Amino acid sequence: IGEIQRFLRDDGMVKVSRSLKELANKVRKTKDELSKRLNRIPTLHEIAKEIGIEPEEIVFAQEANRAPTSIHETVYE
Amino acid sequence: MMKPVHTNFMELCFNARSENESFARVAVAAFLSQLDPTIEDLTDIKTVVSEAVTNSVIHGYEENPEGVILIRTEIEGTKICVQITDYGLGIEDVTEARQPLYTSKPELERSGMGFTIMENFMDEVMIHSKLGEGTTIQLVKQLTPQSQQSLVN
Amino acid sequence: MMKPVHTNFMELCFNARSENESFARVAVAAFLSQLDPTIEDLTDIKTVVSEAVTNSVIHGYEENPEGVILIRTEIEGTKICVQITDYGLGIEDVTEARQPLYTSKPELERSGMGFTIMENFMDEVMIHSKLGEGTTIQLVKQLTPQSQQSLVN
Ligand SMILES: Nc1ncnc2c1ncn2[C@@H]1O[C@H](COP(=O)(O)OP(=O)(O)O)[C@@H](O)[C@H]1O
Ligand SMILES: Nc1ncnc2c1ncn2[C@@H]1O[C@H](COP(=O)(O)OP(=O)(O)O)[C@@H](O)[C@H]1O
Ligand SMILES: [Mg+2]
Ligand SMILES: [Mg+2]
Repeated sequence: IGEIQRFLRDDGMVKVSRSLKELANKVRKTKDELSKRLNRIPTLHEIAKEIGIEPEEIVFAQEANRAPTSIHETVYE
Repeated sequence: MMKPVHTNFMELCFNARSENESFARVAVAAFLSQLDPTIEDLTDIKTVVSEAVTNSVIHGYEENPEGVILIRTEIEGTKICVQITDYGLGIEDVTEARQPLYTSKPELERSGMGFTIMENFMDEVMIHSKLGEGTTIQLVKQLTPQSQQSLVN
Repeated sequence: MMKPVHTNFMELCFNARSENESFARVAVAAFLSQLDPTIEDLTDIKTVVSEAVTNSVIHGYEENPEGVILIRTEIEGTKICVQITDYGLGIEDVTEARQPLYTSKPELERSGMGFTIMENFMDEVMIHSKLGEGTTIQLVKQLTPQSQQSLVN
């Protein structure tokens, strides 16, 4: 996430909605990897620790993958 | 030695606007994150919060954005309790409202499955409602053994 | 034609426990994401909420978890206002407390930079405090023109 944030910080135009989507994809990938490694469904904290963010941030990021955060984006994408 | 049971609560208050539904879901799920649930558990709870908040917006306040919605979330060990309250129209016949496929607003293409979803995803669903005074939905869930186990680790 | 200014609010109430700090930060961020802000704006606001909540936990309530913290967030167009209230010890000398590097708890290795960070990241920082009654921090920020612009798009 550090690298993502640094990358995004260079471009102030980047919207939260977009960066959250990237994080949500990373969460999905990490969850799959951990499931294989642990042979069970990983918990939120296990996924958060693997990525190096707080569990609450995962919840926030996942919301971005559910629906467009704003109508503007629906129109735009 | 027994560890003392972890308890915590939060309360949330916002207007009955559809753009607050997503905020309410995230706030409840973020609060419950401290219990270390699985993502599946959290998704269930978010769905249920959405259903209840949507009901308050559409049925309780008939989309009047001045309406106020309250959410209280409590944690007691691995048991969670979420209470959603509105001060809207209320429900005349709660038994009828709980029936799968029953909806009082077929013209809005409502599915009539809100309460059924809540009952499927949660252990207990209590509905307190009074015509003209409002509705409180109380939802209780014991987190799955798996997430309980990982709490102990 | 002018669009009417979008307004909205939320209120949050929780105990003064450090495990609620990231919940509070994410709840405020989730509420503000309806404005689709930039990463920078949102990161700044999250940092500032953390600083204020930590102050209430550590200074206001001296880590007594019974203490209650209130957060009210308002949106008015692209202006946001976040208000953090505790009913704790209060601040004797607000001017002194605002000084960079000033801390009343050097033994806890506090940096004394909380208020300085708030002043740097927000447009306005108002401190209302009364000894023995508590503290309210009012934070105002106009989202950057950039995000304003993209809001219009
Ligand atoms: N908060 C509420 N206030 C008033 N009526 C409600 C509320 N929640 C549910 N109801 C009533 O219960 C019915 C069933 O709700 P639900 O199962 O969610 O189906 P739907 O929302 O699709 O109609 C609604 O059609 C409505 O008549
Ligand atoms: N909510 C509060 N209640 C009581 N005192 C506070 C509160 N917030 C800040 N203070 C006082 O202001 C001082 C400066 O705060 P801050 O700049 O955040 O530095 P630090 O928290 O590192 O001490 C604190 O040391 C404390 O004395
Ligand atoms: Mg419904
Ligand atoms: Mg501080």
